Amino acid sequence: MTVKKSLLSVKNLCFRRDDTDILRAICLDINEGEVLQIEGVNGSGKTTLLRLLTSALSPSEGSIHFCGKPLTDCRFDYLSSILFLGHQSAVKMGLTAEENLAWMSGLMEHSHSIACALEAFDLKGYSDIPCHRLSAGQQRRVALARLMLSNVKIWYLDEPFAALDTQGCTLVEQCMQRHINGGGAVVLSTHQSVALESLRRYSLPALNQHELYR
Amino acid sequence: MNWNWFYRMGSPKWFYYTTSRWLPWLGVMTLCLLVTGLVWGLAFAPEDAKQGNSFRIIYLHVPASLLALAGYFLMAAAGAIGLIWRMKLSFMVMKCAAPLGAVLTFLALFTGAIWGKPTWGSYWVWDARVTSMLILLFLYLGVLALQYAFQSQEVGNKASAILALIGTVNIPIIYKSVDWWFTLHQPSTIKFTEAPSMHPDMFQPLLVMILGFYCFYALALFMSVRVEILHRERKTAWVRDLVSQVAEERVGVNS
Amino acid sequence: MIFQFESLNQFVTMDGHGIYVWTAVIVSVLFLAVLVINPLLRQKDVKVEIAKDQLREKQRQVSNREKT
Amino acid sequence: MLINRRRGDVASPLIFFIIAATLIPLGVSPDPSVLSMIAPGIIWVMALLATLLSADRLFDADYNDGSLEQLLISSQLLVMPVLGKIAAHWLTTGLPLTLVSPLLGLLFSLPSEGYTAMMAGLAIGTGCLSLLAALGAALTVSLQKGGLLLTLIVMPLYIPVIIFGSATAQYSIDGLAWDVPLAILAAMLTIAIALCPIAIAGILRLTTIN
Repeated sequence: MTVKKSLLSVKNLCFRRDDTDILRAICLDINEGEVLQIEGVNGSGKTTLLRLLTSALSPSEGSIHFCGKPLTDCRFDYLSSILFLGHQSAVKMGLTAEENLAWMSGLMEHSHSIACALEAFDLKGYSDIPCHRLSAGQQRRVALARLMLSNVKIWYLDEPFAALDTQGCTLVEQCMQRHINGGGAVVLSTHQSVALESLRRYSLPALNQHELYR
Repeated sequence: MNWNWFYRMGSPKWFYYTTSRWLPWLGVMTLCLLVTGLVWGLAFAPEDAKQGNSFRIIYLHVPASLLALAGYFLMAAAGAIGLIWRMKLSFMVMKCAAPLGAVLTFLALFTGAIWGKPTWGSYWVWDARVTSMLILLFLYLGVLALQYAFQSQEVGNKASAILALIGTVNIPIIYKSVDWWFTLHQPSTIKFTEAPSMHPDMFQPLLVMILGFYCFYALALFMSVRVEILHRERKTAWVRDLVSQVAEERVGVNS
Repeated sequence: MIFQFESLNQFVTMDGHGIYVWTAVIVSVLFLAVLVINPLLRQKDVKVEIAKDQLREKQRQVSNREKT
Repeated sequence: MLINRRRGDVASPLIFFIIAATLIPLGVSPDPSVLSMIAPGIIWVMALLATLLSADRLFDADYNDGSLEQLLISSQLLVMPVLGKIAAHWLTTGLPLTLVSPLLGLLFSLPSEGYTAMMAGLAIGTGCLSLLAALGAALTVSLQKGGLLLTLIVMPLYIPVIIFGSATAQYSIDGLAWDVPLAILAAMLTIAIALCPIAIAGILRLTTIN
């Protein structure tokens, strides 16, 4: 087996809010062709960690290196090679599924066509219906169909399986498999177990439990 | 250049202990200056030829307005320092300066209104200065409200610091435009500009009062910042030690 | 420097302007006093609160020790 | 690129603008001489309230569905979409208000000399209003009850705009050179266009996530 190339390395990452530690001393590596699953109980900071990794938040301490360079030096390169899907799916209710995808992938470069992506996610007949008339699961599928359209290096998926049925989950897993086979990397936070090869787990410790309850 | 002093100044602990040494002196000085200035101004300064005794309100009105404005700039400067150097202490200063400034602005407006009644015949005149002062009050209230609207202390601090800075950029514009608006609507029949030169006998007590207000401002600001420090640094070792010391002393007295 | 009024009574009335001057003075002094007294009171409150917190923590530590 | 389809939103500030202005004669006096005197001021105050009313929805939808977060981490500069948003806001409030204002001028028996100046002033001035409103909207985007706070924050900043805006109309009615206040308005707009989007982008980074 060849040595996997490291894409992102995180050293001693801390995040504090109002003098309370949210994340403490996180060290992790994200390699090519690998899925990293971030685990942790509710409130352990999974979403915060993803936001730090996507540089939406800036860390209180520690450093993030992308391809060996500190993130602050290559922000543009980094941002154009990641994709983030959060709790909120960023689907515009007033637009149709097709328009939504065009808008979202307009942020990146095209690879497959939109129709293909929609077909893969079983949304073929719904492409010209405004999204507010779709069900929650279907809206989620629209958001996830973005994965088919992107050709960036790293995917960050925050709870991608929420509101999806088993078939949808399998689809997403297939997507991820294809992505890592192509040399990409996936970071996802979920409670579900994922059946994928080359999966690594990173568990976040539950911090300050007693402080939270006070 | 040695920047040590600057960073030391940013340490809440250092601030707390240094000001606790200054506070008594500052308190005594404030009291002396204010009492002297007030008695001098109210009783011993000569009567104004045109306005009679009502002009004596100037000894409260002018220092209050002066500090209201100066306080806004101080608040904005503290906010800027906090944003740039991420200094916690300067955010605390900013947070405490906001209510202080708002009260002073209100006082300036209030004394101005009372002064206006015997002088201009009405409590409220849409004079350029009065209007600007009212807008300043709104700016203060905006900063205050924004500060407390956020759940996170940090975000509230930064957001209100930005707002304070925007306000600072706008104050000259607002002032100029209000001034211009006033001259537009008031054909120069009455001039509210103050007498070009004040008699020294009148001016000296005013100077004392202004100094007294500056001291007062420092005193009140320090005191509320100290409370803020204790509140926010409650988990640090030095505050714990400080409080347990006080508690032990009290227990010692009781037993 | 001389006292400007002939009698104390006149000092209070100030030729009819007394009411304005004195309300201004009283209100101002009141507000300034509040600005100083308020932090003093709050300081006491905060200290008591912190002391209580510490006490609670100590008790919890003690009870934890008893459990083990 | 980013202008959304919100058809209903165009109408509501406009209707508000007209209805609220209709209330003034009912509350003050139907006398044309009184009305024509206060007309520029009333129209401007109404325009201000109408922009403010629609401002708190400026970033709201994007915040709630997470697309604001997407914009934050997109490789593009945040300033461009922000500018686009503001432009959209102006196109849906400022521009219709400007176009409808002659109608209100008619209702308020505004002297005929005032129309051109008033419309020119409104066109430029509402741009300023939109930019400043966006500033306030960015600051209050993550707050549930941001609307009232937004008003408090933005109102003082609006004052120069409203002074020079109504002065433009007033000047032309009085037969003075109304290009002076108009030029000042334009200057304010230029400065605001240059500075506000940058400030807003910075504020959004702070308030969206945290």
